Amino acid sequence: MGTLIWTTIGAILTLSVYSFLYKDNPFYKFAEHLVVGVSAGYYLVIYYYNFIDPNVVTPVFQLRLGDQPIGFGSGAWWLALIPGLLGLLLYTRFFPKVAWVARWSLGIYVGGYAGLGISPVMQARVIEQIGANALPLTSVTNVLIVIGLLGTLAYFFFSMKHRGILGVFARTGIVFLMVGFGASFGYTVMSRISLLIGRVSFLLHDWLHLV
Amino acid sequence: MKRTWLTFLAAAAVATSLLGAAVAQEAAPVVEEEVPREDVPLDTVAPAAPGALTARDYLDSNDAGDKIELDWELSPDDGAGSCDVAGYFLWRSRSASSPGEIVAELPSGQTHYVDRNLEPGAEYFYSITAFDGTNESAAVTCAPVAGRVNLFQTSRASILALMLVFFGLVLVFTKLAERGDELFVRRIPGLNAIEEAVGRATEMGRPVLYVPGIGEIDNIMTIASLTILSHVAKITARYETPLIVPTARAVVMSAAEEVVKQAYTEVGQPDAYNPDNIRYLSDAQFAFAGAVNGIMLREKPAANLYMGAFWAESLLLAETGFEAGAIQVAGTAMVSQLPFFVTACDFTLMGEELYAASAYLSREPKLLGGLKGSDWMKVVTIALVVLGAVLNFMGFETFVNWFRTQ
Amino acid sequence: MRREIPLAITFLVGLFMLVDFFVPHHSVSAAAEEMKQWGTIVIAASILLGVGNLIRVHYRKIRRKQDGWGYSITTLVAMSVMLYFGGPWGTIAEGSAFNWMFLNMQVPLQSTMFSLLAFFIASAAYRAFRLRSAEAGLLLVAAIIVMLGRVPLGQLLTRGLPEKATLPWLTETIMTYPNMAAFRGILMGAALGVMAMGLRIILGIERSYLGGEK
Amino acid sequence: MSEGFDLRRIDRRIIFVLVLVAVVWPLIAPLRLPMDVSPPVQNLYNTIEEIPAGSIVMLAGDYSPDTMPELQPMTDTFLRHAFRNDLRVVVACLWPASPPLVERALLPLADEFGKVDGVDYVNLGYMAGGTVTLLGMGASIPNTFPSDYSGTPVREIPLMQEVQNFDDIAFVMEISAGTPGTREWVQQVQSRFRVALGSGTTAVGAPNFYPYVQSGQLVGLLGGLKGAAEYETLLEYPGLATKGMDAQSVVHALIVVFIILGNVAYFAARRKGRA
Repeated sequence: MGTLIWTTIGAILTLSVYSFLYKDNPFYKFAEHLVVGVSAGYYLVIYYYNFIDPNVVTPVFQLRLGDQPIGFGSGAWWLALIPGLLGLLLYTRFFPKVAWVARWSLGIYVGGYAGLGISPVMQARVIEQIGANALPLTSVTNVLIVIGLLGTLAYFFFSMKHRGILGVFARTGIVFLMVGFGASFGYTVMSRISLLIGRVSFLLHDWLHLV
Repeated sequence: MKRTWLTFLAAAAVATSLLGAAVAQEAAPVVEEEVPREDVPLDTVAPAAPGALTARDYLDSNDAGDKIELDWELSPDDGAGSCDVAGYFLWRSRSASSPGEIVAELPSGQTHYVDRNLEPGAEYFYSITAFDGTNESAAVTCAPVAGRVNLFQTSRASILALMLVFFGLVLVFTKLAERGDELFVRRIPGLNAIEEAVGRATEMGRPVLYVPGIGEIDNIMTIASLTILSHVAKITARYETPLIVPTARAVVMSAAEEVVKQAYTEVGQPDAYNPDNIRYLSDAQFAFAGAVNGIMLREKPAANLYMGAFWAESLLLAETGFEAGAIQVAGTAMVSQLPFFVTACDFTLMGEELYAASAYLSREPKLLGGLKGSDWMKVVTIALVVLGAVLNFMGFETFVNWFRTQ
Repeated sequence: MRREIPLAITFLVGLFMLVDFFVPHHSVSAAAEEMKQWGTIVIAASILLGVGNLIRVHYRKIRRKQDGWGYSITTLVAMSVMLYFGGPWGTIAEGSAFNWMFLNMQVPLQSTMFSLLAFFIASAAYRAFRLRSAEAGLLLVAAIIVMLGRVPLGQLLTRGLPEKATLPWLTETIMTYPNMAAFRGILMGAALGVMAMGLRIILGIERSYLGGEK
Repeated sequence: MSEGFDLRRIDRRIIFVLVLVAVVWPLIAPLRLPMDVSPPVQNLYNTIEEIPAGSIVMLAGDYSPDTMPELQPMTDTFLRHAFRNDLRVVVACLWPASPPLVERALLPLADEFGKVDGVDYVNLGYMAGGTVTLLGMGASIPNTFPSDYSGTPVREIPLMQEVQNFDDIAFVMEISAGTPGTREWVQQVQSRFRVALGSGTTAVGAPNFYPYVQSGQLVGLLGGLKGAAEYETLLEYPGLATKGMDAQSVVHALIVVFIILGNVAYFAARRKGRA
């Protein structure tokens, strides 16, 4: 019985969302506002239990009692204070006099990830691609790959007008881009339809037992 | 975390392949062993101990000094003699006085092992024994050894080299630009479309919707989006057109607030800034998309701008926006979503154009210098691909191998 | 000072993380690892900023009785219920009310919204795939070939033709060569954009994300 | 551009309704569009067909609910195949979420074929450890899985009296959504104990395993919903996968028709505009 109630709730919510396809309506509005509320509560709780509690609260409060460190920080307990403090600094923006301090956290975060991102991107998307694309031009397909790559790169050339030889390459690039976009579009159709099949069989099979 | 995993996977792969090789080699003896299971009296004789064991720092300049390489000679009973060695136990200890623990159980026939995930620089004592399933031989030991810590990962030299070339190009062009050299940058069609879209929203007296993607603020696409947002906010401030910015990440929301507030102040319209229009909706991807769809249908923005990192929600937004009759301009470097933006929006900034846009919009020489640097890097890259292809064709593979990194 | 300190922090942290990639020394990677964790905590701590914004926007909507203020009550109630069940007196373990609400409300709602894409992908295809130009024609032809080549229907349509004229083979070929070449090009260009932007962030040239001067 | 009658601005809700019909209709009434069976699926089917009745086969379920749409039909069909041919089935899982999913397919099919728990089949449930568990099974399956999913000790299960290790298993079907999964089964079990191994994986994962099919380490492979549908075709029992593939085919064709119609309308309107 309990399962039936929950399945029915799930089915009604599912139909509410699909009603949006007809037009915006109270059912959709309700479903939309519901999921926003539920997910806000969900993430607040989950972030606390998954990140703040094990990595800030527990180490700081337990280590002073002489317990073993928990969480990923392997260092001293005061190390756990730093991220806690950085997190708190974000909230200085509500106090106009010290609002600028909030940028420290942002600076560390953005700067850190900017630095972190550069080298792997260089490795995976430039260096290794050079290795992968420096193909011996002995087969039609290899020639196709190299020309496509060079053409696309030429399309993204900003400091010259696309005329002459650059223009020829850039136009070749557009041809490859269009074929690529069309193919990706077609390729994605399949997975999107299977999502719909999944939901429809939930309605027909799990709820109505029709199939 | 990721590095640890990779190391783990690599270790697993090496171990498996070694074991696989050993199993393949030893297939015959293994089968033989099973037949006499009951007929033969219990084996009480231990196999002969393996020969000399040597341990040394793993000879690879890329490791963190946490690996030690071990070699030994086979036991005389392994594959010869009484032919009953089933494998070897490798023992490791931090002191000379105790044998410590078994760190690896290795198949017969193997004479090599790399011990991983050790404490860098610490001294270890190793010993090895042979076993036949019931009995273990005497242990063979070797001199203590410690891993040596390396300061530079040489297998990544090509990455560093090209990175320095790139940074050099960017800095040189930035300097040139600051000196006042005129740098040409071609028009990016999507950018003019942004201004037109905002202009039309103003004429119609309807708001502008700016979605900075659902990437976190550590995503460079999000940062580029905030730069473009600053530009858009200045236009809407001037025209006094409402600007709605829904976000999926709290930090992006707070950064967007700062960016928009600043833009309104710079244009001299600080009072027109409405904090209720910069909204955090939901971290959940489709809850966010559903709520943005609601905004499109109920607050009826005349221009929808999607700039930043998007995933599957891209088409959900762009189709609803189209149905609502808005002019739509998108910009993203997510290749998987580009086809959908290209088909459903009026204009799309593709890939690098998103990053170039921020430089183009500001017209600041420093940023334009970066754009020029990227272009020349493209020339370098193209040259390397072509050179590689030619050398590859001629049979020189060393050059290409330099670009196979770890 | 107010601008210099964060920029200096950004520069030092960014440079350190950049260097980390090339230095296998354990003390460097340990410190980098620790700092990455700080980042996740800063993000986790920020969620309250977002939820605060959400509450403020909906609360004002209700107080001013703006259009649809009733739905805003739904949002606030749903959130409060989740917080109640997940609070210190509740539990988030499997089988708890918190988990039930997540599994039976958020999950189906989200996956249904995701599945709306099946409809939208059809309407987008109908509208956008027009033979306006040669390029648009390529887009269209590639999409149709791949769409048909991925399902049994495509096999049926070209059954009996030589292998290199069948739809599945064409699909495979388009995906492996032109599609891959184009996407590699986009990714390479975008990578240069990312690196240039990253460098500008570290050097403090790009700082719009930090907001105002004051 | 002139706006005449407008197939170009057709209400998109008409498209939505057609898409919905195209999905629902094949689900309710399977079309059974003929399907070409690819060699890896055919091989898998043939191998199982050749196993003598009464032999013991193993189903290794290593997936979770999120990949159910693709993989559950494979579990269904394999079990149906095994029961139809009077093979006895041992289920063992390396993923904690798998046993209830397999159970969902197992119980109704056992009912349908009149099979008895503990005699004709047993669900040993989940065991943590991944690769280590696989190696343990190589030495002794009863020691590795000391009790079945419902908690009955293996020594009290008649079927398990005949199962010591992989020598007693005629065939292993691995339904895999990731790691540990097909790769581990090939590397740890197939290459050591030389057991006949077949696998069903997600469409995304399948290309990684084709090399194993070529080398013969996998006797067959089901890739995604399509692979599952081909298997169902061979068994002549169209289930969820066949219906799903029918729906896929119909929707894809429908979209192509939309595109063509859209273009006809576009050119008609353009000609009118010119005249």
